[in-house]
Amino acid sequence: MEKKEDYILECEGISKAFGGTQALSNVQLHVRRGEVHALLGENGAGKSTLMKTIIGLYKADAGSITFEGMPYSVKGPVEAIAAGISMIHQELNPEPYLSIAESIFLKRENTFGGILLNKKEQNRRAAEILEKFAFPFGPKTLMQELTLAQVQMIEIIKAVSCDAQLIIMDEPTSSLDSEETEHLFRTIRELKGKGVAVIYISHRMDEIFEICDRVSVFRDGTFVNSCELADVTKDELISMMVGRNVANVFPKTDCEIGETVFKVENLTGNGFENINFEVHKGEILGISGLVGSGRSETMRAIFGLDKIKSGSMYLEGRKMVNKSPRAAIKKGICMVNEDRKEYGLCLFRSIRENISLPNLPARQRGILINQKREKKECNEVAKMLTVKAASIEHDGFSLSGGNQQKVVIAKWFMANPKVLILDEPTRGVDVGAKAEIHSLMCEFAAKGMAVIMISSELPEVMGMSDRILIYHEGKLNGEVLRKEIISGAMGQEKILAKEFGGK
Amino acid sequence: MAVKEEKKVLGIDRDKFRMFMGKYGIGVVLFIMIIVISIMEPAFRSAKNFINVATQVSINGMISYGMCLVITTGGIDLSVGAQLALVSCILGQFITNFGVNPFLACLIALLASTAFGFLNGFFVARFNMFPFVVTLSTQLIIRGLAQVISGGNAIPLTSETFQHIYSSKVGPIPLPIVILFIVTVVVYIMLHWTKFGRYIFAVGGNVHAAIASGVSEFWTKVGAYTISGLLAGIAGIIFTAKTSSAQSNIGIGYETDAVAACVLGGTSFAGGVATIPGVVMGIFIIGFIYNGMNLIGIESYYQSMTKGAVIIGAVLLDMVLNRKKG
Amino acid sequence: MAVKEEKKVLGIDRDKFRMFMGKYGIGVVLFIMIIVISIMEPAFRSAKNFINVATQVSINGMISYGMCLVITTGGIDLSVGAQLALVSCILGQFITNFGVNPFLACLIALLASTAFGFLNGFFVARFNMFPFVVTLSTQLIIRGLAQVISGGNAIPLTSETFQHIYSSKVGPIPLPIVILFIVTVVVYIMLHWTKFGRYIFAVGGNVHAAIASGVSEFWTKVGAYTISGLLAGIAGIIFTAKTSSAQSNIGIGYETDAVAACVLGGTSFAGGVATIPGVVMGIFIIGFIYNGMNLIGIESYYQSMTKGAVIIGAVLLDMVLNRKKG
Amino acid sequence: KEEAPADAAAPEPAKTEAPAKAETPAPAATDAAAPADSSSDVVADVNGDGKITIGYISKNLVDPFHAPINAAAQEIFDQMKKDGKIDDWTGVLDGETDPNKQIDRADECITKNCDMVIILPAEATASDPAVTKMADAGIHVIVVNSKTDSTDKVAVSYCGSDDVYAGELLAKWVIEQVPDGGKYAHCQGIIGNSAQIQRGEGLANTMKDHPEFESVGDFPCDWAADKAANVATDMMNKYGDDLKAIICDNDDMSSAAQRACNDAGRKDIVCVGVDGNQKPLEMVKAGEMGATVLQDGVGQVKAAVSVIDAIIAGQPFEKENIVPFVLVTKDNVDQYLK
Ligand SMILES: Nc1ncnc2c1ncn2[C@@H]1O[C@H](COP(=O)(O)OP(=O)(O)OP(=O)(O)O)[C@@H](O)[C@H]1O
Ligand SMILES: Nc1ncnc2c1ncn2[C@@H]1O[C@H](COP(=O)(O)OP(=O)(O)OP(=O)(O)O)[C@@H](O)[C@H]1O
Ligand SMILES: [Mg+2]
Ligand SMILES: [Mg+2]
Repeated sequence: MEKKEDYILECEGISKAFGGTQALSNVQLHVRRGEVHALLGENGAGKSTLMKTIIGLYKADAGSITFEGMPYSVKGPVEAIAAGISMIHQELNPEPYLSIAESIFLKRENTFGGILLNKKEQNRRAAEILEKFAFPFGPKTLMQELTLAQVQMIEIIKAVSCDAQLIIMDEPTSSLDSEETEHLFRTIRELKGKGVAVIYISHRMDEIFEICDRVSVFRDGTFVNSCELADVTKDELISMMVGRNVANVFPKTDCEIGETVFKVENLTGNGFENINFEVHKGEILGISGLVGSGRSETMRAIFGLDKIKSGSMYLEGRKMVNKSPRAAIKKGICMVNEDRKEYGLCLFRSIRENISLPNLPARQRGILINQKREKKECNEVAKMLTVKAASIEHDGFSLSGGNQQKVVIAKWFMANPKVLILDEPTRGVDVGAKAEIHSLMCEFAAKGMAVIMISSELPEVMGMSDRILIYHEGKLNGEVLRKEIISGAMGQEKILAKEFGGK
Repeated sequence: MAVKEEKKVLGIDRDKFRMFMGKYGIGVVLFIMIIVISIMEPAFRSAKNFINVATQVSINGMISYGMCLVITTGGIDLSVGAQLALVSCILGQFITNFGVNPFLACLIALLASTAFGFLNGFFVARFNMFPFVVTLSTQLIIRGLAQVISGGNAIPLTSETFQHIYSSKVGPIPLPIVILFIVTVVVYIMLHWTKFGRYIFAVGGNVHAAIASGVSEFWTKVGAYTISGLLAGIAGIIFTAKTSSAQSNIGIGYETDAVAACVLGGTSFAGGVATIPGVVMGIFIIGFIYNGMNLIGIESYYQSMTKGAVIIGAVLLDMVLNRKKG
Repeated sequence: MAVKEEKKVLGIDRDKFRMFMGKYGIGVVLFIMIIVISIMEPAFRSAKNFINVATQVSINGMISYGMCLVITTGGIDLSVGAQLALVSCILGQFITNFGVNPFLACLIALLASTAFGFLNGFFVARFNMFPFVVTLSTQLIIRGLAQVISGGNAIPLTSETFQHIYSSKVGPIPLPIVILFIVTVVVYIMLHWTKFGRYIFAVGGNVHAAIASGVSEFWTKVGAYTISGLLAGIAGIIFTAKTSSAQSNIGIGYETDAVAACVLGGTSFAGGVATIPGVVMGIFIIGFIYNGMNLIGIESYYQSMTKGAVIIGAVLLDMVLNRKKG
Repeated sequence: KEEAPADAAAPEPAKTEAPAKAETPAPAATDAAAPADSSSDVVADVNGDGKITIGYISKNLVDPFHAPINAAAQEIFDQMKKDGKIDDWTGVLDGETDPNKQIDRADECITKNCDMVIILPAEATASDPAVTKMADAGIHVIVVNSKTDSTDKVAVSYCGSDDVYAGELLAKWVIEQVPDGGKYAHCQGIIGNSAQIQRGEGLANTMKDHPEFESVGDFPCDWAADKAANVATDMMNKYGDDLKAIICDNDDMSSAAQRACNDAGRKDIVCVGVDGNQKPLEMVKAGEMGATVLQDGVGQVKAAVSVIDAIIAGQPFEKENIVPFVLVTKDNVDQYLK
C-alpha cells in the first residue's frame, strides 16, 4: 500500500442511513493529490451520499475523514469550501433570480469593508472568469435565462473558481454536449497540473477512461474495489459495479419496420425551423445534435408543451394538433422529458401514483379508481423495469436518480402509446439500468411502437437507432441509416461534423 | 438481490408503521387531548357533549375540507369566511324579504358561492396568480357584495323550515352532523378514490410533471376552488340556520380555523400531501380546543394563548412522531 | 456561436427592459391612480394631503418591509398585527402604570417584539415548519399575551414625550415620515446592497442551492423574521403614539394590508423576488386606496369591493406589463 | 374611572320613562336644544371658506347595529345637501372599528375643510386623538354613541349613551327574571374593545352585590353569534339545570345563545344582550326571548344632526344628549320592530 502522505483525502469506514435505507455502510475512499479519481457505481450505490457527507451536507453515522493529513469534520459547505473542498452537485440547482455573477460568488461576495456589496468589482471578476470559459452570456444575466447545459457550466465555473484543493464533480457532464465536455476536460487537466485533486462521478464509461487516473467502485452502499484505470478493462469495471456481467449495453434488436405512424411537415417553433421527418412502426428514430440545437424544443412542441408557429403533424395519416400534453396522450403520443425533476415525478407521491397518473382513465370502475388493479399493474411494471425500491408505496423522493428515471419510463410503458418520445432517457442512469432501458426500447419497438430518442451521447444514438436525424442550430442537417453505421460508412466523426453544421 | 429482499420485508414493516403514524400520528395528539380534558372536566365525557362538539364543528368542517383540497393543489382559499357572509345575506334577502322557498334560496346561495369559488380557481389557474393574492382580493369583493345585498343590516330568518336545517334531528343525531358525515364520505372518496383526487395530488405535488402526464392544471385547480366555494356555501347555510340571522359581518377570520384543522391533519402547505381522515381529526382537535377551554373554564385572557400553543404544539408533536415537514 | 452572440445583445436589452418594467410597472399603476383620484377630487392634490398620506402609511410601511423580507425568504409573517397589540400593551403597562421613562419602555417593547420575531424564525428554520402555521399560532399567543398584560383594558398613554413620537415634526415633516424614510433607506441598503440581503434572495430563490453554496438557511430566515418583528415593534410604537392608548384588540388583520403592499410591489410569494422601491409603491398604493376612496366619497358599501378590485386589478395589470407570475 | 358608574346612575331615572318617550327620539333631542347649558356663539362655517361641509366618521360599515345609523346619516345629509342647508358632506367614512383608521379619516376631514364632523368612536381612549385633532383644527366635533376620553373637554356636543349602564341593565334584567339566583355565563365581544370593557364592567358591578348569582366564566366570543351558541351548548352540558342565564355583550350573540337553549329545550335560560338588532327584537316579539337592551343608534345620530342644525341656525344646543338604553320586552317591542 502507498504511504499515507500521498493522500489528500481519506475516508474510512463511513456509514450513513436514511431512515431505514442504508445508503452507505463502512465505505472507504482514498484520493491522491493531483489525481482525477473516478467514483463508479450503479444508481443508488451511494456515491452522491458520500460526497454530500464530505462537504458537510449530511452527517455520517460512523467513520472518519482525513483531509490533507488532518482530521476533518465540517458542519456545512462553507467550512468545506474554507477547508479547500468544493463540489458540483448532481441535481442542478440554479438560483433562478440571481445573476450569473451573484450566483458564482454566492457566499464569497466582494464587499466594501465586509458590509456593503461591491457589485462592480464582482461583475468584473465574473466577466473575467466567464471569458476564460468562453461563456456566451455576461455576468448580469439572470440564471433563469440559461439552459440546463449552461447552468451546468456555471456550476462548474463556480466550483473551479473557489481555489479548492479538491473538487468533487458529481455527474458534471450529464447535460453537456461533446464540445462542452471537451472544455470541461481541458479545465480538469489544467487543475490537475496545479495539483488539484478531482473526484469524478459519471455513468459514461468513455469519459472515465479518457480523463481519470484511478477508480473506486461502490455497489449497494458498500465499497467494492479501488484500482488504477490503466489496470482494468471496461467490462471488468462494469462487472464490479453491477456484480454481474452486462453483456451488451446496446442490445439493439432488428424488428420489422412497418408503415408510417407519425409525420411532421415544415414544423417551425421557438428554437427550431422547418423540421420534416416521419417515423414508422417498430422503428427507433435517434435524434442527435449539440446541446441547444433545438431537439428538445421540437419534441416538446410535438407533445403540446410548447407552441408551434407553423407546420403540420400527421398521426397515422390524419392531421392533428396538440394543444396540450393531455391531447397528445389521448391520441397516443407520449414523452419522457429530459428534465426529470421538473417534468417527471411528483416526488412526494408514491411510486404507484406516479406510474398510474396518466393511465387512470382506463383503470376505473365507474367513477372510482380500481385500486386493486392499479396496484397489481403498477407492481408488474415496476418489477419489469427493475425499479429498486422496497415497495411501490414509497415516495419518489426516496429513489436514486436512475430509479426515478425508470419510474418515469414505467408510466409510459403502461400507457402503451403509438409514438413514444424519449428525451435523454438514460441521463444519469447507470450502465446496468441503461442496458435495461435500451432493451425496453427494443421491446417497445417490437410491440409496434414508434420510438423517438434524443440523446447527447453519440454511442447511444449510434448503438440504438434504426435511423438518426442530426440537428444543427434548429434545423435538420442530415439523416444517417443504421446500415451506414454498421457498414462503417458513417463514423462518429462524420456525425459530429454534421452536428457542427458540416455536410 | 438478497439484500433487496431483506430490505423489502423490513421496508414494508417500516412502511406500514410510517403510514400508520402519518395517518394517525395526529390521532395520538387527539387521543391525549381527549384524555386530558376528560380528567380535568367530567362533563366533557358525556355522549351528549360529543354530539354537541360534532354539531359545533360542522361549520368549520365543511370549510376545512374545501380548504384541504385547495391547499393540496398548492394554494389557499382566504375567501371562505366572506363566502359565509355572502350566503347568509343571500338567504336573508331571498327567504325573508322576497319570500322565496327556503330550498330554492339555498340553491341560489350555493350557486353564488360556487360561482365565486370558480372565479377564484379561474384567476389562479388561468392567470397563474398567487392564490393568497387572488383570494385575499375576492374576500374583500365577496364581503363587499354581502354588504351591498344586506345593506349592512341584519335580516332575521324566521322560516321554521329553514331553521330546522340546524335544529332538526335524524334519530338522536342532529342534522348538521349527518350533513358533515355525508360530506366527509363524499370528499374522502373524491380525494382518495377518484381520478380527480389523484390529479389534485399530482398538480399540488409537481404541476409540471402533472401537465406532462396529461393532467389539466386548469380544471384541477378550478375544480378544487369551486368545491371549496360549494362547501363554504353549505357551511354558510348551516351557519345562517344556526344563528337564524343574515348579516354581512359574520365569518371573519374563519379561514384560520380551517387552515389550522388542515395543517393539524397533516395537509402540507407545499401541496400534494393530505388525507381526509387526518383533516377529520384536525377538525375535531380544533373543536375540542374550544369546547375544552369553555368546559374547563380557562380564563378568557388565556384562551387565545392556549389555542395558539395547542396548535403549534400539536403540529410539532405530530412532526416528531412521524418526522416530516409540518 | 454567432447566434448566441446575437442573443446576448438582445438578451441584455430584454433584460434591461424587463428590469425597468419589473421595478416600475407598478409605478404606472400608481401614476394612473394619482391622476384619476386627482381629477375626481381636487383636495387630493394638496401637498398637505400627500404629507397626510405619507404619515398614514408609516405604520403599514414598517410592517410591509418586514413582511417583504419574510416573503422573499419564501415565508409569511401573520403575527405582525398581534405584535402591534403586544407592543402597545407593554408600552401602556410600563409608561402609564409603572411610570417608566418612555424611551426605556420603547426599548423594552421593541425587545419583546424582536424576541417574538426571532421565535417565529426559529420555529420556521429550526423545525422546518410552515411559516403560515407558525405565525398563525404565534399570532394567537402574542395577542393572548397582550390581553394578559393589559388585563383586557385600554390603558391611556398621557406622556407628552411619548405622544410626540407621532405628532412632532422635523421642519414641516412629521416625525413618522422621517422614521419611515430612514427605515426605507436602511431596508433598501440591507436588501439590495449587503450580503444578508443577497442571502435572503438566495434562500428564497432556491434554498437547496443556497445551502449548497454555504448560505446558512437558519440564520437568514431567523434574521428576516427577527427584523420583521423589530419593524412591527416600531410600527406598534408609532401606532400607540398615534392613538395614545394601549390595548390588546388593535392591529387585527393588519397583515393583509402589508401582504397586499408587498404583492403590489412585485414581491413574489414563491420567494426570491422583491424590490424595496416596488414595496414603497405598493405601500403608497394601499395608502391612496384608503385616502382616495374616502376623499372621493365612494359609497360606503362599495369600498370593500373597490379595494379588492383595485388590488387584483393592479396585480393583473402589473403582470400584463411585465409578464410574470403575480 | 370611578365616576363612570356614578355618571351612569344619573340617566337612570330618566330611563324609566324612556319607553314612553322613545317613540320620537329625534324630537326629544330638539326639545332639549333650548335650555341653559348651550353656547350660541358657535359659528357654523369654521374655516371661513364660505361653505359648510359636514364630515361623518362611522365606527364601521359591517355591524348591523351601525348599518341603520349610517343609512340614516346618509339619508339626512343627502337631503340637507339637496335642500341647500349644507354645501357638502364627506359621505360615510369607514372607521373599520379601528382607532388608527379613524384618526386617518379625521385627517381627511381636515383635508376636505370640514366645518363640523360627527364621529362614532371605535374606542374610548384610542380614538380620542381623532377627536382632539379635529377640535384642534377648529372643527366642531360631535361625538356620537360613546364618549372618548376628552369628549367633554373638546367636543361641542355628545349624543349617545353609556355602555356601563347597558351592562347594568343586562344584569338587572337577569336578576329580575331569576330571583333565586344561580349560575350565569358571560359572552364577551372582542377583548379590549371599549364596548366590551364597559358593558362587562357594568355587569360585574351589579352582579357583585348579588351573591346569589355565580359567574361560570367570561367567554371571548368576538361578537360572533355562532361562538356564543357554542358556549351556550357547552355550558348547558356542563351545568345542566344550574345554568340560569347567559349574558352577552351584544344581542347577535344573545339571540343565537337563546336559540341554542330553546332548541335544547331550555327556554327557561335567560339570554340577554345589548343593541336591539332586528333578529333579537323579532325573537322578543315571538316570545322566544325575554328581552333585549336597545340602544337607539338612529336616535343618537338624529340628535347629533339637530345639534348641527342648531349651529347652522345660530341657535343654542345641548352639550350632552343622553339617548338612553331601553329595555325591550314583549310589552314594548312593537315600537321598535320595523
Ligand atoms: N435524502 C435522502 N433521504 C432518503 N434516502 C436517500 C436520501 N438521499 C439518498 N437516499 C438513498 O440513499 C441511496 C444512495 O443514494 P445516492 O444518491 O447517494 O446514489 P448515487 O450513487 O449518487 O446514485 P445516482 O447514480 O443515481 O446518482 C439511495 O438508495 C437513495 O434512495
Ligand atoms: N427558456 C429559454 N429561454 C430562452 N432561450 C431558450 C430557452 N430554452 C431554450 N432556449 C434556446 O433554444 C434553443 C434550443 O434549445 P433546446 O433545449 O431545444 O436544445 P437541445 O438540442 O434539446 O439540447 P439539450 O441537449 O440541452 O436538450 C437553444 O438555443 C436555447 O438557448
Ligand atoms: Mg448521485
Ligand atoms: Mg434537450
